[in-house]
Amino acid sequence: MEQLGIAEQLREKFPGSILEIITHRGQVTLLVDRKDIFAICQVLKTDHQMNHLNCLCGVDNLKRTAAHLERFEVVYQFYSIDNRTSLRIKAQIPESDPSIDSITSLWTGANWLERETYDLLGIVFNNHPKLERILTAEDWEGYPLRKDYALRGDKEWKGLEELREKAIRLRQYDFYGAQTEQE
Amino acid sequence: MKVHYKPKRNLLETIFQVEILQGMALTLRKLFSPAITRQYPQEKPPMFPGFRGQHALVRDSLTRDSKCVACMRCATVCPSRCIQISYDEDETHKRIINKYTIEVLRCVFCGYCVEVCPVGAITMTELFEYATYDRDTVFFDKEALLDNWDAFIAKTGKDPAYVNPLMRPRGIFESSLPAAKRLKVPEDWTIEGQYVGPKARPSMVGLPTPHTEKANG
Amino acid sequence: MIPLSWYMALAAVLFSIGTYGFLVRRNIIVMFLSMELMLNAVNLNLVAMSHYLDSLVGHNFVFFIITVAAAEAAIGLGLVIVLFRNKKSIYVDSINELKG
Amino acid sequence: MITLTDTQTIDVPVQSGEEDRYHLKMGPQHPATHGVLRVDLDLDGETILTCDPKVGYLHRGFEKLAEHRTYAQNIVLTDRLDYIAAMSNNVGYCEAVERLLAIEVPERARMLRVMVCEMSRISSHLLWLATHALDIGAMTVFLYCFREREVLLELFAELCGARLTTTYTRLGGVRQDVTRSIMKKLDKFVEDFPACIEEYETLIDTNRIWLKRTIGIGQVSAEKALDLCLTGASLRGSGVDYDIRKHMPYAGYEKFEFDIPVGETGDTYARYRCRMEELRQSNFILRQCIDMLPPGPVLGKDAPDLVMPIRAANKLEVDVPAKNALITLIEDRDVFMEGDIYVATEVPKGELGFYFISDGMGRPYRMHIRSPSFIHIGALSTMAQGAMIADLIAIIGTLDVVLGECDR
Amino acid sequence: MWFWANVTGSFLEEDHSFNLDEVSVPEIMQILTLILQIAILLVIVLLHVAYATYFERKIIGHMQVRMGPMLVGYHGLLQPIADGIKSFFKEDVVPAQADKPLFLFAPVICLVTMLTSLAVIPFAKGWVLADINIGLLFIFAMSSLASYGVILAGWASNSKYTFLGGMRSMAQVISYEIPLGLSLVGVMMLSGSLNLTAIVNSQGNSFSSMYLFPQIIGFFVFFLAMLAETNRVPFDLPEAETELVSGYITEYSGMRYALFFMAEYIGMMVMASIGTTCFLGGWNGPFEVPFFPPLWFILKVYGFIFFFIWIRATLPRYRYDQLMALGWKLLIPLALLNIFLTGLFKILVH
Amino acid sequence: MSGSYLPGEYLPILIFIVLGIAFGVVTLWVGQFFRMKRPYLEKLVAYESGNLPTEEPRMRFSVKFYLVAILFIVFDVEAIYLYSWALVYDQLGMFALTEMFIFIVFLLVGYIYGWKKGALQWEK
Amino acid sequence: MVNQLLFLYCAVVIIGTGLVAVRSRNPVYSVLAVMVLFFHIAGLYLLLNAEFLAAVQIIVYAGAILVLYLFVLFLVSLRQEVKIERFIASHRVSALVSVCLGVCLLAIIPTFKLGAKGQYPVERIEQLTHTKAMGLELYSNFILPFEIAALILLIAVIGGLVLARNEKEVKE
Amino acid sequence: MGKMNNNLVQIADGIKFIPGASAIVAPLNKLINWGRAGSIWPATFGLACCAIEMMVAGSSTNDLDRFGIIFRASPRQADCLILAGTITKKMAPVVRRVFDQMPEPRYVLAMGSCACTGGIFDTYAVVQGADEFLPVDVYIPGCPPRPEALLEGLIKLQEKIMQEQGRWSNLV
Repeated sequence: MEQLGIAEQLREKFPGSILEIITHRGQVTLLVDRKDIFAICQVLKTDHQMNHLNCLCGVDNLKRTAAHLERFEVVYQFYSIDNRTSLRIKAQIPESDPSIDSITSLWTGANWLERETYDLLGIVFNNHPKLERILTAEDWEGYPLRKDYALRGDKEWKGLEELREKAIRLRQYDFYGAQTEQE
Repeated sequence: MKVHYKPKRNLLETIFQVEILQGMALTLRKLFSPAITRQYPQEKPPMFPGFRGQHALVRDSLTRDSKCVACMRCATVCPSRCIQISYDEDETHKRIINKYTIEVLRCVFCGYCVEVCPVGAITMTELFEYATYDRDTVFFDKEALLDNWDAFIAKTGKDPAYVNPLMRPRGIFESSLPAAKRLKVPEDWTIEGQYVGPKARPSMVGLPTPHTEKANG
Repeated sequence: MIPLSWYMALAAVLFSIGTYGFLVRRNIIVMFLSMELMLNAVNLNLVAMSHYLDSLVGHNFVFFIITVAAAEAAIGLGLVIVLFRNKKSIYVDSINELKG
Repeated sequence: MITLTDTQTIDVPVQSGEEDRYHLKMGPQHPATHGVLRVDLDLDGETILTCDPKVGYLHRGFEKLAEHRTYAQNIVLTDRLDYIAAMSNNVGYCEAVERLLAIEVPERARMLRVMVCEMSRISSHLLWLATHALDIGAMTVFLYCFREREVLLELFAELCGARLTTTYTRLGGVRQDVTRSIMKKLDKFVEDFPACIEEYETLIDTNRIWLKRTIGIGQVSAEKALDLCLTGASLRGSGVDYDIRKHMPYAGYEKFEFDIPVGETGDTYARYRCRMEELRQSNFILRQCIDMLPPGPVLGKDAPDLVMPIRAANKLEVDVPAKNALITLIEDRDVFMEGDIYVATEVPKGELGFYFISDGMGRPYRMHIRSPSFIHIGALSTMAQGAMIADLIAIIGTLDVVLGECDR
Repeated sequence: MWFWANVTGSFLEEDHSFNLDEVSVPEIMQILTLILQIAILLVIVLLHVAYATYFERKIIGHMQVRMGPMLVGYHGLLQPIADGIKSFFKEDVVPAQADKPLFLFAPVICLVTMLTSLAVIPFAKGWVLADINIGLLFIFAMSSLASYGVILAGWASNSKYTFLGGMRSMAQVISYEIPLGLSLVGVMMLSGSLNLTAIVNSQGNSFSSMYLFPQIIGFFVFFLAMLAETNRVPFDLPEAETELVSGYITEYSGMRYALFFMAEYIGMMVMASIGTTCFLGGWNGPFEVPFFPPLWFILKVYGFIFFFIWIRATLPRYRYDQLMALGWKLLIPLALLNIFLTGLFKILVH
Repeated sequence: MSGSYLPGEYLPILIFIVLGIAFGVVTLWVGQFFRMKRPYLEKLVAYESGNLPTEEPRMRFSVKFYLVAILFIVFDVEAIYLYSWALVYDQLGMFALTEMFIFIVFLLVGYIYGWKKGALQWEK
Repeated sequence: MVNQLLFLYCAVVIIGTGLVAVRSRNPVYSVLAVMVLFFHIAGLYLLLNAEFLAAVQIIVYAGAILVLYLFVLFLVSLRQEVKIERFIASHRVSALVSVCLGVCLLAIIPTFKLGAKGQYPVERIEQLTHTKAMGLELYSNFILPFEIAALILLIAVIGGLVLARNEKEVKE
Repeated sequence: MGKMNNNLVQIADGIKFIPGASAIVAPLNKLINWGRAGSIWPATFGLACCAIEMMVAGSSTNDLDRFGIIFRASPRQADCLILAGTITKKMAPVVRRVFDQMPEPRYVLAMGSCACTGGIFDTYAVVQGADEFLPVDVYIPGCPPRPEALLEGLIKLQEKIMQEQGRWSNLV
């Protein structure tokens, strides 16, 4: 299989950092260590024509236990439009230091995906041009996609609380609100 | 396939603004063609059986009550968790519902509850006009849901014993349906009477799909 | 019938208002505006006199003055822009610094 | 009257700096930003110096919510992803889950999926054309497009009971079979549609104003487009032949004849032309669907029930009358195996990918949605640099973004 | 005062004391009838404005295979009234940061300049309020003043969208004023007058003697410039909804907004009237209408307005720089060419 | 010595202006009594697409508007000359044509200069 | 009498707006005051039978030159103008100077003598219309100034463009 | 109308007026309400899925223009805010601001489940119902409601407007 070939080649090139090669439903996944991630992606892009970055996302492995699994992982899915092969790479990130190198200089499109991962999971991307919250509000607290974050949020965002107070304060200016207030 | 562009205008066409004139001719033609507007409050849109509108509990024509057996499947399957049921059990372990509410304003009208109901108790009617001034009037309890059914029957003039074939999910094998749901449906929805393309090749049926091979684990 | 002197008096007052503005304001744009006022005072005089002289020379003169005023505004305000660019200010005080 | 006290100063503008730039915030409440996109602009006159799109105003916690719902319930969520082409999302999601859980889909259902996919592609492209034309000022095209779109939406309503949020697919098939009446209406639509495309093109295709507004605007080269991770017509407009329907066929697309239109120049006009050609190709595919729809069931024999067990080992407790009612309980099957999968489908906006991790429960452990709109909006700042405000509007229009999908 | 006595008495031989009998009773009556006439005209024009919006909504609606207003009154005939009532009773928000006096007065400037232009338009033979010799120039002057209302609205609102919209609109209006003026120079040369009545009269009675035919280039330039001056599609950039929300009127609400709206429609009517007078032979028609002489004039003006609406239903919108380029690079040279050709033509004919 | 014949002709215009202003002001003023007035700070904040305005809107503006205005002034003056010229063209004939031709050529030099310098070019 | 009233009205407005223009803190208000002033000067021109000039006054002065002023004001938009002290130190001196000037000018008015009459009495202008009369005069007797005006305008264009475009070239 | 035994008469909660004026006020009230009901201008403000159905409602098939409804881009000219779609917490302050900027009288339509209650999105990021921070006038159930349902909601709103008393002056 072509994908496996690429995986093998990568294993030879980066002997220390490829932890495992998994095949599942015809898709090949490489479990890698985070330290060489930028180099691996660069090799994939230049040597193996993996010119299309399908997907980049983070995973919180808090409720999953298996060998090699750290608390977080970042998943990269690559596709070569010319060779029609795809490959998935999972970089393991420990809980103690949730950070990994950014690949924004390889794919400009990765910029926002990394920001999103930072926003929702709190994984820091080194050398990222503008690592800010993107989907949630700027002053949001907590990282929603972490498994220890409740579905309805741990506590109310203070922007909404302000808004509720404002709404109550402004009710006097509202036609019907003013009437009920008078009563 | 490369996209192809229309040929460039020549000088004469440029001077006489041909393409603009063509466009204007089109709009002028439309000025005199009949409007497709539906005069809504007087003219209702065509509704089809199976439209996912207002909820209702079917009023059983015999017991004058709901058919619900409190199996909780609808409450379980509801993605937006808008159905609340509580029940008591009598001596024969038969469940008797004492509360059945649907918070319509939270419902997403996916129709799952209707599909999974084993007895065809809950249904979605073709009514969709029930905007309100407050939230409470559309917080339906059991009585309100039964009334919805009556209103639906009254409005569409259907036989009170009418059962919407929607209650039975279409395109599912007869054998895998619960008895209460083995309703007669229009021929179109049966395997025998279904629409088949004129050029359909029988050989195509039953081919394995590319990703059906079982996982090696 | 309006006497010519009324026009001339008005023009004189307008002219001195223009002078006042020109002397008093530091904002170059308003100084230019004051100059326009003076020009208009002159124009008014010209037209009025022409009228009382049954002549059109003054009218034509005003025509040219307006032309020149337009040109003046274009160039003058161009200068203001240059000044603003260099000094980030449109006050006459800052022009002094241009010398150095 | 209003008096500003110390406590009331929150909403009062502050003094600006000494910069040469004009900062303008467009959106979230702005007619041209297709919903709730916000774009912060730095302008020199009308020329954009920097463009900073801000998203997240429609972030609904989709992925988190999906982790708390079963696979079947999540189909409902996918409707609300790209709400313009809900069918495509349904199909994309189900294809992914079926592949993850190894569920077989009958041939007829697959063909129906292709059919609804293409119908929703047409309706999505029509909406794109409508809003794009409206942004550029051609308001009549907007209404003409909605006229045809309405036909399709009513067909959806007849097919599955809802116009927009269809929830049509099921794991292992589709919800309902088509009827003759639907096919007849669809046939008529397919017959008439090419003439409608002609109509839109009469109004804008060669119109000099339209050409001026689109040619050379928001130009991206093929390399740049790949670098920006663009997909769909935005990528193909730049000349890269990448369409998942051809590259990784799903739902039986390999059985259909159709072309992938590829542009050259990579500007707004090329993308416009690509989508217009795609309309024609989709119509062609629809024609083939009508002709070749095979007989058979629309739901597979091993399709899981909607009421999926939360945990495979821990069956749902069901009482006696209900027990008979279960369509297929899957306790005997090894459905919820662990593993992960990435499956992409070609939705009207581009590549919609679902990345699943299953941990053996009835719910996805992690569901990531690779939404094309998110990435396209990310590319906006590059594409809009040096353009003018009006061009920005045209570029937002041509990228065909849906905020529901972008923000999730 | 010594000064005034001195000045006035010194060299003016004529009697300069206030002459009270200059103003006689018939003159006052005349002025009163004039005021009445103007008031009637105002009412008619405002009604026209109201129904021009109705006309526009109906026509555009039908061009877009829909109906337009239907439910307020029979076939929506009372729609403009309802809109007016609503606007009148709507709260009038003056933003806190706005420059209040200017913000309040800008719509009035817009409206008054547009309204005043109507005074010189001959609706029929003798149906003109002020038959002045510089009729055409007066209209140019008024339309150049109208742009003050626009830019002041933009500036006074103190919001970014309005400011940008105001600047845009100002630049657009002044840019297109030149082609508008130049395109009419040909007409002035042919008729030898700036008086609108004289221009109509010089076109004669017959269809073929309309200035439309000898001045076809001029008409083309005029038409485009007219569209741009009235901010209509494809030149509706100052209010381009998809770019600048509502342009310079973004901050205006209620009646003030309605005044802007009226000004815009009156502007449309004024421009259409100029087009009618200068190119289409004014009130002249195939036959005389006995009781209502302005019929032909009104029909022609409505023809123009229909054209405006038709174009709005068909065309997309220009980009700002393209709009400016069109005005400066195409229309001005064309207008100059037209003048030159007209001059040559006249010399050759003589 | 001469009287003025004009004001009589312009009287309707004056009345028109007065009536127009009266109409505008009166409708707005009378309306004051028939409207709800509920101003509060949040309502009076300047509109910026639903964002809080964070800076002064009247910032420096592009110099291009100024360039347009310069060209406009010049052409406006030219147009004024043309108007009076057009009326006497019949009397003066060929002579006027050449005269004006030279005039326009002068201006065209400026126009072409502006074109070349990019004053007519809005973008960059 | 009506004419005189009109004159007085115009004169009052002119002086009033002139004072507003030079004293207003906000330059935009100055420009607007000047606009009103020009409008009334045009009114005076009408009283003087110079209708064409009145139109020119409005079209060119109010419609074009003041627009330029407004644009430049917006271009350099300085709201601080409002905040800084209004007048320079020699305010009183300047006021005195201008008042003196005004008084002098007014004082010399009585000495003014009208010269020889021209050939355009009111009747002739009325019959010919003012515009035509001016045109005839302009295009027959004032050819040279006319062409020089073109030259001045040319220089204005070039000068204005060069001044304004400066920055871009420096940057490049 | 209330009884005329007091000097001031209560016609609705908290609204009083002078009895003699009732002959004028009542028809005026009716007229104003009629005008308002016949010309509801909603702000162009789409949030999510429902916005598409809102657009459909404005398209040829249903044609909101029939009711005199045209969309205005600026909230200053709008009478009605159609909340078409999910209101997230990040968006809520914006929605409130747009609402605040609308002049009186103003109405709010919550269209669809998400705007009414948050719908399926019972998550950390979504406001559970617009009435948490806005006075909602009409709720339209559906996900998304059919365009006709929106029309029905608007008709309901018109009915509500027609029954209003004295929402037009501070004096009354």
